[in-house]
Order: sequence, then structure tokens, then C-alpha cells
Amino acid sequence: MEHASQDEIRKHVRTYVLVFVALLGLTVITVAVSYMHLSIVPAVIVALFIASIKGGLVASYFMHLISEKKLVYVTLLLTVVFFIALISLPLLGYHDTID
Amino acid sequence: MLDFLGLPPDASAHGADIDNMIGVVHWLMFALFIGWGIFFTYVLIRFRRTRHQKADYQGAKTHASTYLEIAVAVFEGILIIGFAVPLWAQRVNEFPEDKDAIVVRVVAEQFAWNVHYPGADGFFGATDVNLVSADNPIGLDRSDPDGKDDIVTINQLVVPVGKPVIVRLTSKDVIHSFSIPLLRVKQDVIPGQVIPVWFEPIETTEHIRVAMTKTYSLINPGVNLMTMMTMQDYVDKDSVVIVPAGSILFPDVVEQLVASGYTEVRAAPETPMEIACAQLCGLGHYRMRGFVSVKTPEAYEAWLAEEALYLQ
Amino acid sequence: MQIPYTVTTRPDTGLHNAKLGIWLFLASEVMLFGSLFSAYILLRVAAVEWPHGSQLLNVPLAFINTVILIGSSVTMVLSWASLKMKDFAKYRRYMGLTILCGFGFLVVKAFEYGAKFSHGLSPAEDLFYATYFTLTGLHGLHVIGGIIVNTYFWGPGSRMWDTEPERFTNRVEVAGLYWHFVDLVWIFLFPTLYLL
Amino acid sequence: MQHVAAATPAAAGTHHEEHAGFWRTYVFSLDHKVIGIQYMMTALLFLFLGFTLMMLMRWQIAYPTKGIPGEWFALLPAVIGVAALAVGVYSKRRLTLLVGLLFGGIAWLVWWMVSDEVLFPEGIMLPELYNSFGAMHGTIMIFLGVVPLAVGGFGNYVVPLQVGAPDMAFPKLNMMSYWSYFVGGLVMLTSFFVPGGAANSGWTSYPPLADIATTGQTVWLFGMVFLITSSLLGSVNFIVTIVQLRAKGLTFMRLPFFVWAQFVTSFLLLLAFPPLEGAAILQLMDRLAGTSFFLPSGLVISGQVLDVAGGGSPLLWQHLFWFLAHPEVYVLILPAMGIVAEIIANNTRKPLWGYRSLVYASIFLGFMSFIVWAHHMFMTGMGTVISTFFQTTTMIISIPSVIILSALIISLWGGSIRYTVPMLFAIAFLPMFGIGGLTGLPLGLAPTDIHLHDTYYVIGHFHYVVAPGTIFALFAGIYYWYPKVTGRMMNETLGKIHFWGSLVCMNGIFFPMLIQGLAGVSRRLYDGGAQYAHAQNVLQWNEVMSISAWALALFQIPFILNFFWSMKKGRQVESDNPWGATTLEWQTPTPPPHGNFTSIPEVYRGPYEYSVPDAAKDYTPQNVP
Ligand code: HEA
Ligand code: HEA
Ligand code: CUA
Ligand SMILES: [Cu+2]
Repeated sequence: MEHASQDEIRKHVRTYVLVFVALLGLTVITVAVSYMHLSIVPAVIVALFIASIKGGLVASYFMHLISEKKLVYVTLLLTVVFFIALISLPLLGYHDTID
Repeated sequence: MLDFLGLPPDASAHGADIDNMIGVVHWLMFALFIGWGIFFTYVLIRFRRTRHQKADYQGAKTHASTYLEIAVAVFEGILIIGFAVPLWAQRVNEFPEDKDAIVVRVVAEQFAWNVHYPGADGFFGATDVNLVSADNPIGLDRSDPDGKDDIVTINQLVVPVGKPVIVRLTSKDVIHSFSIPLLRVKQDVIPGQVIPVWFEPIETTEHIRVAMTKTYSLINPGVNLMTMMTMQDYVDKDSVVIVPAGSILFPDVVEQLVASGYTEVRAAPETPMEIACAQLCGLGHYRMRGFVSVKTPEAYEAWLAEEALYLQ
Repeated sequence: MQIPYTVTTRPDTGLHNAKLGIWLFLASEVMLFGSLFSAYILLRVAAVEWPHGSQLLNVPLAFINTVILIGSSVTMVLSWASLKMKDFAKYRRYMGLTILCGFGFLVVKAFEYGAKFSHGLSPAEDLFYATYFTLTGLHGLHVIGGIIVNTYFWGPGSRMWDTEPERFTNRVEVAGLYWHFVDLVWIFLFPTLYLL
Repeated sequence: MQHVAAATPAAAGTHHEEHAGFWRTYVFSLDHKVIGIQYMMTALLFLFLGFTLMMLMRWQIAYPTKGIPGEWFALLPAVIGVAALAVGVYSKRRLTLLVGLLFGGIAWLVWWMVSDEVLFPEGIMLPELYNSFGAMHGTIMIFLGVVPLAVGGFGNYVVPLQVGAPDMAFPKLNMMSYWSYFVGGLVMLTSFFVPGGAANSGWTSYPPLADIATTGQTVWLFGMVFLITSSLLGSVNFIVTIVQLRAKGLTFMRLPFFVWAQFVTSFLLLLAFPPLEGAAILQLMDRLAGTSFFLPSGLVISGQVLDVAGGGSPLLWQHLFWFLAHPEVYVLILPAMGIVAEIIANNTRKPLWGYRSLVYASIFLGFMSFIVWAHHMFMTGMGTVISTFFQTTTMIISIPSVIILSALIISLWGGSIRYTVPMLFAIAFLPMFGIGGLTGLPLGLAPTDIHLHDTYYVIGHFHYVVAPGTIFALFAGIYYWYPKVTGRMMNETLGKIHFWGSLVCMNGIFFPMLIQGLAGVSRRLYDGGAQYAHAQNVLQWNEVMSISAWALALFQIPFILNFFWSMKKGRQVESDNPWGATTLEWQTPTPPPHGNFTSIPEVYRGPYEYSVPDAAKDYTPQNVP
């Protein structure tokens, strides 16, 4: 990103606008799906799936993650691993209690 | 090893396993510490500046430590697979059937242990927080048919020897921890949850007390004598019993003994088996003490009958 | 001696200091919101019953807010691109828009909160409202923080453009990364709280 | 590269800041060295305060039925304070005056707490007060003492120098980090004065107890938010500094181990602290907004049904708390290990043995420390699966610790060991950490933890690692880097008295705890277990431990005297590198000027090139081509 030429930036701008449109579309879809009143498991899956795509778009294009440096990837990878541990292990603990 | 570690006497069936494991782990710890300690001391002396002027750039050329580390890892693996997991599984998975055991509920509160027995019918009466009052600490619904014959004691857990006991733990307010060191039992008591714990006492309290009898100096006992009771009669010079066996050594009793020329006393804890609260639960945490009384089956039945009588 | 790599990138890492710094900061933010999501999931799984967000919360308002926030993300990145294209006036315009969107988001949020409070619904109501208010509240604080930073770079901070344009562009990029992150959090908050 | 000239503290530091004035230079400084010293002084004061609280508690434990001669405990800080004030007035040094005032403040605080009839009616320490002292001792020692000293103090001062940087990457953030810590500390201190006293639910603050506790708990939570913010700012700064500002030629595998330790530590702080911040927010909501994140339904508090919505989970707090607090214990130990490694290499005059394994072990340690946290929760009703998981990770994490310790011990082999005071503290660290670490093993196995959980065995375990472990390493660091900071050496004799006295007393305090713990004595007991039958046979140790604790305090006097006296009167260093060290911090003027290096350093070799065969001297600094 650091040394992108003016032309490249112009190309980027087009991408940004496209991503914006995609995000709007996906938002409409999530809301629409939520009015279909799926049962909870598919609802969670669909909602989180769409949210992940949206999040991915924002991170990849707006935050330029798609062309980021290795160091940033490593840091984020670590974070993701711990994030998953933080969410899953307490849940596992909840399900595996003495009764 | 076990004596050396100074564990309290063990009165439960599974206690020996835990103690053994504590022993094994401590063997490992001692071995590592002594081993490294010898090496460490040797190096400190051998390579001091006055003796070893010029340091050696290479230093030790050994892989011994790698082998040692692998050995430690293997040992820890054995500890987990061979001891820890099976023992833990036995504690938390292999509960005896309710019908083969004595089942009680324990409701902890700041700062007491309420013990709830199902009574003769074997069913626990319903409870309701709105019924909680000074003389109904667990909110037992006496109008529930199951609850009519239920027995509730405060800080007294009475169980028979030689039969598994299941304790269902819950708390009214904050987190407590139900710990009976002599039975090698500990379980946090968490409000909003019911957590069971089980054990099988193999010694009566009476028996443990006798085993714990020791001679204590009256002048400088090193213990809190007020928690002790005499294990024999004490007489004055006219052979009149002044302090019978089973007296608590309150300060005045001690004074009396000293006045009669005694300097030592054979004594044992009045309540050797205690429920200690092991989780900070407020200002009275230190005195949230309950008592376990392991009785012979006959004495246990007699106690139940007596308690049932009080209900009428 | 000057602190190196405040403007240029370090060859072996390919990053300038602030860029690495903001990513690290965002990593910690992930863990912060992660802990709250973890709390939310655990409480919801353990709950006897849990209401469906769309029945209690105002989905249209939240939808509008989502659009506003996504829009602000675009204007933010465009403002940075304008700087890259050396168009300061355009930068001011886009940045201004971003800030306005931020305020817009807060205003809508205020209406939402106001409606809840006027019905006597507070965080103390039940666990659903507790998580709703806590999560959106913390997110709102992040929005406010972002607005403050952006306003600074729109106003007084932008004087740096005349002296050190590259450094200023970097700063805007870093502020942008933060702002997109705030957007990203909302993208997950919106379905979890309002739609599920 | 030898610049003995600028050796007086006053002359340096101001070198480039001549016009900056007092406030900019000493108070709101952006210079990492000044900030490091600020951190260090503040943290030492807090350590002292934390210790004083514990000395009062130890009286209560040893003599539960006797009133406390509390005023005596104010005497020590008072004497130190008056002495420092006198010296300060005499030598017209503002810093010394300030220290005098602060110690005076501590004395006054202690006096106030013990003489106020409300807190200490008739000279008796009430259980509430005991609990709040206990909670504050833990909090102060960990969050306001050791971490700020090890990371904020040594990290700030030493890391930029060791990586050859002119300053931290973000000087303003650095300053904010210190002031956030400062405010956090003040908030914590204030909590002693709110109605009901300071937080009294343990440093672990388990709800529901903490949810229903007195106002002090709210203040504690706000204080924690500041401290967490401080740590986050600091850790971002450290990582960026280490990654981005390394001198030319200073590859990762040439970094001094201390820098590695700080690097891993920073990641722990960065990623583990936010969940506690989250948890603190939830607890604040519970306390202030009436939510019930941690409160299940149907609670009855002293006979009254608690009027909240309910449905919350007390265990949720424990998960979030230990998600931080376990990594936190490695935050306490890693910098200590780093300090010890530096000093061992320097005083054996040979390279560290197994540098690479040290590095990889600490990275692995850091990584694993995120997934062992629930070994603090074995007794909360865990099933087999989850307990096996956490037992296994706990045993796994002990291996890198063994590797680190082994490497450090083996490093001694073949050395030419000089027993300087920093070296004495550093080598004492090894067996002391050894005992502490080894006693972690029976705690890490769930079945043995049944007997040992929440007994004095746990207290013994972790004090061995943090007190004669970390605190010793910190002392070692102070003696070691003191000449760099001040241009003067600390006195050896006083140092040796300090060392031997502390070593004996520390063991006198903490070994008996293991004995008591094996006997089953619970921790956090206001009367030290006086009522419990199973405690009777080990009760006599209480007095031994308490006396050792007070003796330990007396043995700190030579240190405090030494610390202040040597600033003015200590032997001046004869060169910039009095220990003959190889790392970059010694290759600058003493003390280093603003901007640290007189010319941009370049690195040609590893960090511990001592006694290189055929070299002229027995050390070859990293920047020698
Ligand atoms: C710096 C702090 C620190 C460190 C490094 C550790 C290290 C370890 N800790 Fe500790 N721990 C704490 C601080 C620390 N701990 C604190 C503060 C608590 C209590 C919190 C509270 O409840 O308030 C606690 C509690 C605690 C518990 C919970 C106990 C309970 O509440 O029931 C457990 C359980 O697994 C545990 C395990 C371990 C293990 C396995 C290690 C391992 O990492 C240790 C590995 C090290 C070794 C195995 C040593 C190797 C030794 C040698 C090689 C021999 C050397 C010999 C010579 C030199 C002579 N710790
Ligand atoms: C880093 C952590 C740390 C450190 C260093 C210490 C150090 C000490 N601790 Fe602490 N302790 C805890 C963390 C720590 N503790 C925690 C977390 C708990 C649990 C709390 C809870 O239950 O919630 C606890 C609990 C605890 C208990 C149990 C209380 C109970 O359960 O009721 C006891 C009992 O004796 C105790 C004693 C001591 C003693 C005697 C020291 C001594 O080693 C202190 C030695 C101190 C020094 C040597 C300081 C020297 C500093 C100076 C001299 C300053 C000089 C100043 C200048 C130069 C300006 N501690
Ligand atoms: Cu109940 Cu401690
Ligand atoms: Cu731990």
C-alpha cells in the first residue's frame, strides 16, 4: 500500500465502492433471512456466515489486510487462536460439569 | 514419605489413592530438586572465580539435560494417564447409585453449613427461597409430603461408617468450598448450581480422635487448647477426679490442672473431622466451620431416630 | 537522534511504527470484545430461555445504523485515498462525511436507547437487556473515541499536511484502521443482538 | 565508546533537554529512562506498602487474640520518611524530598488505618479489615508492584538501550502509560478511605461475593481499568520498539534474553488483559447498573432474597479472570528470568548455555500460558474431559520452565563465577524458583489439588516463585543496573547483608506454608486457623513465619539506605561499563543522554560474547566489529 501510484489508488477507489455495494447487499440479505424465522441453529449459522463475509470484506479491502505484511498476519493469527480458546473452553467447561 | 509430608490422618476409602499420588509427585519433586541442587552446589564451588580464573567459552557440552527434560515429560505423562485421570474419573464419574448410598443435601450460606436429610421416606422436600427464615434456613416446604420428615441440621454432618455418602452441594449466597481435609474431599459450592461430591468414610470420628491423641504441654502447648479434649481422667492428690476424660480444655480447666501440679495433658481434638470452608466468602469465612461425625451404623440409626423424634 | 521508521517503513518488516502499533492495539480490542462475546454465548447457552432479539429491539433502526456505519467506513477509506492522490480538499470532504456519519450513528442509537428507557427497560431488566446495553454501550464508546480522533485529523491535526504530508497520510490510515474495526465489530453485533 | 565524563546524574539526562524545565524533565517526561525511573520508584513504594499491609496481617495470624500494636508498623516507614526528608532538605534534592514525603505518606496511611477507631476498634483488626488488607496486598504486589517494576521500570529503562534505540517507539504513549498506572494506583489507594474500606473479596474478586461487597470493590474495578489501560499502552509500545527499532545487525537471535522475555511478556499483557477489562466492565455493570451477569437466580443474602433479574453465571467471572491471571503469573516471572539470565552471563563471564532453547522455551511458555487457566478452577465441578485437558496443558507448560531453569543452571558450568551482589540474588533465584515451580506440580494435577487447593500450600507455592523468585530477581536487577542509571555503585557489604538476611527470612516465611498446606490449613483465615483441629499441629509455625516476615522487613533497611545513600555517595564508576558487559546498554555514556547513543550503534555479534577465545578482553561488546 505504501508506495501505490495514483493510478493504483484510483483502481482501489473503484474496489472500495464495489465492496460498499456488496456490504449493503449482504446487510439486506441478513435482515431478510431473519424475517424467515429459521430455527435457531441454521439461523445462527446463516447470520454468522454472512457477518463473517462482511467482516472479511471490511478487513480485506478497507483495512488492506489482503496485502498486509507477514508480521501482522502472525499477530492476528495468534489473536484468533486465543480468541477461539476464550470462547470455546468456557463453553466446554459448561457442558462438562459434574452432575 | 507420607508421614514425612505431614498429611492429616485419612478416614476415607479413596483418600489413600490421593495420598499416594501426593507422595509420588513429591518423590519426583525431591528427586529433581536434590539432583539439581547437588549439581548447582558443585558448580558454584568448582567454578568460583578464585579457583577458575578463565571462563570456558564453550561451557557444558552435554545433552544430559535434554534427556532429563524428556524424562520429566514422560514422568508427568505417566502421572496424568496412570494416576490423575483415573482418580479424577472415579471422583466425578463413578458415583454410587443413590440407593446404595446415604444422600444428603448441603446448603451453604454465610457462614454456616445447612445439612438436609431426606428423612425416613428417602425423598427431599421441596424448598423455596421465599420460605427462608431464621428457623428455616433452607426454605424447606414442610407442607410438601416429602418434606414432612426431613431433618435439617446446622453445621452437623452425621454419617455412618462404611457406606458411600453423596453430598449434593448448593449455596444460598456466595461461593463457598466444602472441604473435609480428613476425608480428602473438597468441592466448591456455587450458587445456582447443584454439585455432588461423594466419599466413603472408613473410620469413625471416635476412632480418629483416639488415633490423634497426643501429649501436650500445658504451659506452652503450641496449639489452641480450647479445641482439645482430655482423653483420660485427671485426678488431684486425693484421687478425686477433677477433670474427667472428654473435658474441653478451656482456660479455667487448664488452670485447674496446672494448680494440681500437672504440666502435660493427654488430649485430642474435640472435633477431629471438620468441614472447613476453603473459599473466601466474607468476613466470617474463617469461622465457617462444620463438623463431621462418622458413627457406627447403629449409632447413626439411633441418631436419625432421635432427630425424627424432635420433629414431632 | 530521531526515532526511526515513523514515516518510512522498516525494510525487513515492511511496516512503519504506527501501523504495527495500531494492529497490535486492534488485536487487544479483538480480545476485549471477544471476552464479551464469550460472556454472551455462555450466558445464552446456559439460559433457560432467551428472547429473540428482533421481537424486542428495533431492527429497522439498527439496519439504518448498519448502513450509516458501513457508509462511514467507505468515506473513511476514500478520505485516505484522496490524501494519497494529493487532493486535500477532497480529504476534508470525505473525512467530514465520516464524522457526520459517526454522529448520525450516535443519534440513532440515542433514539433507540431513549425508547427503551422510556419503557422502563434498563440493563437491570434481564440478561438480554444487560448484554444488549453493555455491548452496544461499549461499542458506542468506541464510536465516540473514533469521532474524537477523526475530528482532530479533520481540524487541527490536518495542519501536518503542510509540513509532513506522508506522515499525515499514515496517521489517517491508522485512524482509518481503527474506524473500520469499529465498523467490523458492529457487523457482528448487529446480527447477534438484533436478529438472533 | 567510553564516556565517563558525563557521569553525574544531574548533568546527564538534561543534556538535550536543557530548556525543558523541571516538569518536562522529571514529571511529564517523554524520555524512556525518566519514565522507567518513575515507574521504578512508584513501584518500590507500592511494594513497600503491600509488604506493610502483610506485616499487619501476619500479626493477626500469629496472635489472633491479641490487639495489634499497629503504631509500630507505621514506625518503619516513618523513620525512613523522616530520614529521607532530612537528607533531602540537607542536599536540596527534590527527588529525595519527594521520596521522604511518600514514605511519610505511607506511615500516615498505616497510622490512620490502625489508629482510627472505626477500622481498628480497641486495637483489634476486624475480619473485614483483614480481608481487605489481603485483597489489597495481592493487588498491590502484583499489579502495582512487581509488574510496573519489572515491565514498566526495567523494561522501559533497559529495552530501548539493549536494542540500540534512541527511545521507545511512541514516547507520548509511554508517558500516558505511566500516568495511567499512577492514576490507577491513586484510585486503589483512595479505596482505603471509602466507607466500608478497600476491596475485600480477595485479589481474585470472585462474584457473587464481589458483586455484593462494599463500595471499595467498585473503586478497585475502576482502578483496574486504569491499570489495564496502562499495561496495554505499554505492551504495544514494547512490541513495536523491539520489532521496529532494533539497531542495524541486531537480528532476533542476537537479542539479549531480557529483551526476549519482555517481548513475550508484552504479548501476554496485550492479549490476556483485555478479557479482564471485559470482566471488570461486566462486574461494574452488576454493581452499578443492577445487571446480573454473575448473579444466578434465587440468591438469599443474609436472609433477604436478592432483588435482581438473575440468570447469570459466577463461573463466567472465574474464566475471564483466570484467562488473564494465569498469563499474568508468567508476566511476573519472565522478566525476572530475563534479568537473571543477563546477570548470570555477565558474572560467569561466558555465554549463556542453550540461548536458542531459552528463547524457544519462553515463546512456547508464553503461548501455552493462554490455555492452562482453568487449573485454578479444578474444584468448581469439572468433568473428566475438561479437567484432563487443563491438567495436560499444565504439565506441558511445566516443561519449558524446566528447560529455562536447566539452561540457566548449566550456564554456570565452566564459568568463572564472581559473587557480586546482583549475582548472589540471581543465583538464589534458581533454587527458590525451583521450589516454587516444583510445588506447582501437585497443584496442577486435579486429584492432588483436591487436598491442596486453597490451602497454604498454594500460598507457599506462588510466594516461592514471586517473592524469593521474582522479588530477588528484581533486587538483582536493581543492583546490576544501578551504576548505569546513577553512575555510582551500590555498597557491596550492605548488599550482602540484605541478601543473606532476605534469603533466610524468605524461607522462614514461605517454607512453613507448605507444611501447613499439606496439613490442610485453608488460606485467607483471619485467625490463621486457630479453631481448626486439623491445623493444631502446625499452628506453632504461624509465629515463626510472622517473625521471619518482620525480620525480613528489618533486612530491607540496609537496602533502602544503600539505595538512597549510594545515589550521592556511592563509589563512582570508573568506566561506562563497570561490569564488563557485552550488551548495548553498557556501550553508551553513563547515564545515557537524551537519545541514548552518541552515534548510531551497529551490532556485529550475539549478546553474550564473553571469554571469546583469543580475544583481548574477556568480553566483546555487541557493537565491536
Ligand atoms: C510467577 C508466578 C507463578 C509461576 C511461575 C507459577 C508456575 C506454576 N504454577 Fe502457579 N500460581 C501462581 C503463580 C505462579 N505459578 C499464583 C499467584 C497462584 C495462586 C493464585 C491464587 O489463587 O490466588 C498459583 C496457583 C497455581 C495453581 C492453582 C492452585 C489452586 O488454587 O489449587 C496451579 C495448579 O495447577 C499452579 C500450577 C503451576 C505450575 C504447574 C507452574 C509451572 O509453570 C512451574 C514449572 C516449574 C518447574 C517445574 C520447576 C523446575 C525445577 C527444577 C528444574 C529444579 C531446580 C532445582 C534447583 C535449582 C536446585 N499454580
Ligand atoms: C507479586 C506478588 C506477591 C509478593 C511479592 C508477595 C510478597 C509477600 N507476601 Fe503475599 N500474596 C500475594 C502476592 C504477593 N505476595 C497474593 C496474590 C496473595 C493472595 C491474596 C488473596 O488471598 O487474595 C498473597 C497472600 C499472602 C498471604 C496469605 C494471606 C491469607 O491467605 O490470608 C501471606 C501470608 O503470610 C502473604 C505474605 C507475604 C509476604 C510475607 C511477602 C514478602 O515476601 C514481602 C516481601 C516484600 C519486599 C521484600 C518488598 C521490598 C521492597 C522494599 C523494601 C521497598 C524499598 C523502597 C524503596 C527503595 C523506595 N501473602
Ligand atoms: Cu464459606 Cu468461606
Ligand atoms: Cu495458573
